[in-house]
Amino acid sequence: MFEVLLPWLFLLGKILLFFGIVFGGVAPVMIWVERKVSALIQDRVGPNRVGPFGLLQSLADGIKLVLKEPLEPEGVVKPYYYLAPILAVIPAALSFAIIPFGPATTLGGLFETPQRLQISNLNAGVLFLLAVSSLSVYGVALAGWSSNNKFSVMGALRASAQMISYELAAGLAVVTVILLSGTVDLVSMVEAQSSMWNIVPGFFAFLVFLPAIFAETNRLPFDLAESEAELVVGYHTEYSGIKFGLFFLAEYAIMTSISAVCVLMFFGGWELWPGFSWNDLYAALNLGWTTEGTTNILGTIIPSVWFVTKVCAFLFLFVWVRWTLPRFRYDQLMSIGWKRLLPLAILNITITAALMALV
Amino acid sequence: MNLQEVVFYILGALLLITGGLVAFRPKPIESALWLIVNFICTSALYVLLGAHFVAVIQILVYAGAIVVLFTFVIMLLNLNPQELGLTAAVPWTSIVLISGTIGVIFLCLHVATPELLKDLPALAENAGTWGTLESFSKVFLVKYVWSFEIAGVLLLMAVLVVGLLAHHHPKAVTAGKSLEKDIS
Amino acid sequence: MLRIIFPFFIDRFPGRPLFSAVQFSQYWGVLILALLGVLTGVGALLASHMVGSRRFYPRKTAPYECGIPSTGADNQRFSVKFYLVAVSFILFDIETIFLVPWAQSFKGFVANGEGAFIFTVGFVFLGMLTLGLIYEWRKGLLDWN
Amino acid sequence: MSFSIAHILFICFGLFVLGASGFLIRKNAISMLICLELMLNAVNISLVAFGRMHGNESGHALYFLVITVAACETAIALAIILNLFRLRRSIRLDDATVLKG
Repeated sequence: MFEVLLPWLFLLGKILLFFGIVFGGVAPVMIWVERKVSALIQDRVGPNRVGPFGLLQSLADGIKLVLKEPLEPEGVVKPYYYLAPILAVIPAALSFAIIPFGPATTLGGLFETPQRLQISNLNAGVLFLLAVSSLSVYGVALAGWSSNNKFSVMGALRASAQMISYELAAGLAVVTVILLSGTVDLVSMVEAQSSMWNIVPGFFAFLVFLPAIFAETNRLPFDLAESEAELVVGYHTEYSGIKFGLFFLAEYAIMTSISAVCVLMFFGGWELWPGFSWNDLYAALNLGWTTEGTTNILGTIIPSVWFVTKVCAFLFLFVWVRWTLPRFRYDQLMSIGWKRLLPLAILNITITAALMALV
Repeated sequence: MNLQEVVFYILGALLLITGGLVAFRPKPIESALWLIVNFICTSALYVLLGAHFVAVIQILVYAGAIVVLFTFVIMLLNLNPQELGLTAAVPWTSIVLISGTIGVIFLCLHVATPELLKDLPALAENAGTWGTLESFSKVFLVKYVWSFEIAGVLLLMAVLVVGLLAHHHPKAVTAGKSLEKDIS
Repeated sequence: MLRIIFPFFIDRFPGRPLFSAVQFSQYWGVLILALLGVLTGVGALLASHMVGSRRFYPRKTAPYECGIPSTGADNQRFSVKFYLVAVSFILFDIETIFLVPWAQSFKGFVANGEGAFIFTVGFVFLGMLTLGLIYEWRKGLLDWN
Repeated sequence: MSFSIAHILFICFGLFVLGASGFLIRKNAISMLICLELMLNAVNISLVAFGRMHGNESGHALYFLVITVAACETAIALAIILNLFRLRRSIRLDDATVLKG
């Protein structure tokens, strides 16, 4: 009986861990970090009233958003107006399905064979994330279209045009990584990086990928869709209360999953250091642990924490860039996407393939 | 009746229902949104068939790209109901077509060899690579390498034609008054 | 009974690694995540509708334009540029997808000593992609002025 | 696996007929194109199912060609529709009976 239920419990545990941490932990903490860091950069104090260091500020904000009146502006196209925030959350939730957050583990000998710390091991691997993120265009487009506000429509058109343009560059960068590691599976990609992280041979792919993910998450310097000065706030102008909160939540969740994928593709995932794996370290320290965690489950947990640390560093980069760089103009944004990143990505694939075929 | 069968029948019903909604909802935007649901159901059917790679491509290309283009055009034109051209009051054509075809299908099933009604072969345990990216790319780039290149030619032609069509009326690049000008 | 409800898991258990090969059971995670996403969205909207106060009046529900009364018609039509971006996206997106099987099998072909063949195949395809991009560039379809 | 190729073909027929009848009764060009996508999708399902029946990858290769054709066709057709709209201020195909640019 227990043997039958074990895989299910494992699956549900992974899902709850991921969903709880990201939707209940990362998003609120990130909002707090964002405000604190912005205060630091602009030499202000930032939130400091609710809880120690204002840590409970996001909780207070969340309660406030739920308690706000569910305003329904006149002239909105009703079903689509309510559908849009839900359509924004679903891709954000789905994007965690393929992200592994640690090495394969037996959970302290609970399983006979090592199990992946990944919700779904799909054959299409990282392509699933591309597919899901391409679906997030609909939330944005429908929000603007159904809002009965010309600035919203403008913002939605801009946002979706920007998202699809940069998705292309991101896709080509991913193709380069697939070329380098010969697989689309994220766990195998991490294993392929044990001797050298992909950031070295795939440096230009990373150069393409980084602006692309900033643009895809609609963050500054690419937040043309919400530029307050010209478009009020863009596609979610008419959304208030928790409806706006859902868009916000989705943005942070997608940011987290994309940062995780970036770490997995370019920075060796949970690998300790290029050429020096966790198992080497455990052997050097004579602990008798392995990353499979058969003898001691800490052997699995420590690499996972290391992976989470890398992701957090990435998230900090997101915040740092947001409060440092100015916004692009829209024509600049489009020409960066189509005239700089896309040719660079194509050239990069050709040169990488040529080098791989020759050497 | 096992779980696979149950899922199959549910998916089949969903596919046909959403297909009907796509075909007969009056507004194009509704058709487009139901088309997304239809494609997601199709993708689930591919998963059930074991075509794991194609299932994701279905979402990536159809739901994530082609229907986006439809939504864009619908949003761009922002048609009012008079311009939509709704369906006729009683769609006699489609009633005749649908009932006729269903009759023909049942006739075919009646005279079909039992070969057709045999269960699909199970994906063998060791050779269970059908439908995965790895086995597909091996065949695709050796046996079907010309179709790979021809697809490239096709896409290039499409780019050229779209470029020509877009510049057919240089003066009327914007349909209606452009808001972009008012803002920037 | 359990065999009927959970057939995907039971026929793989035990002995074989549960989550190593591509299996149907993997899609349960996707399904559950999608349901959780729907639940979050619908639940949040419902909660707000039950808890929140409602005092609407016409001024409050009017479309927001920086506080001034809204001007101009709502159903504007927009620049065709957006359409051109979407079209270019579709065409190049499909080229990207065609490149995935190529990139995935590249290492295998090189190991077989067929590196020149697989590179040429990809190079011709990428060349056509680049030709399309150059054409759009020269035609000015990528300019936003 | 306990469904046959006939089961899947039935769904394909159904989808194709729905698409075809939608295509025939619709008056506006965008809806007609959407129905066309439905028909192409029905064909795609049958291609993949036949590939499964024979256990080879030819179905997938054809599927890839079909999605290429579908994307190109959509792109070009929508460009034509936009041009039609600029000329006639309508996307009803009844208004486009004169073959003259």
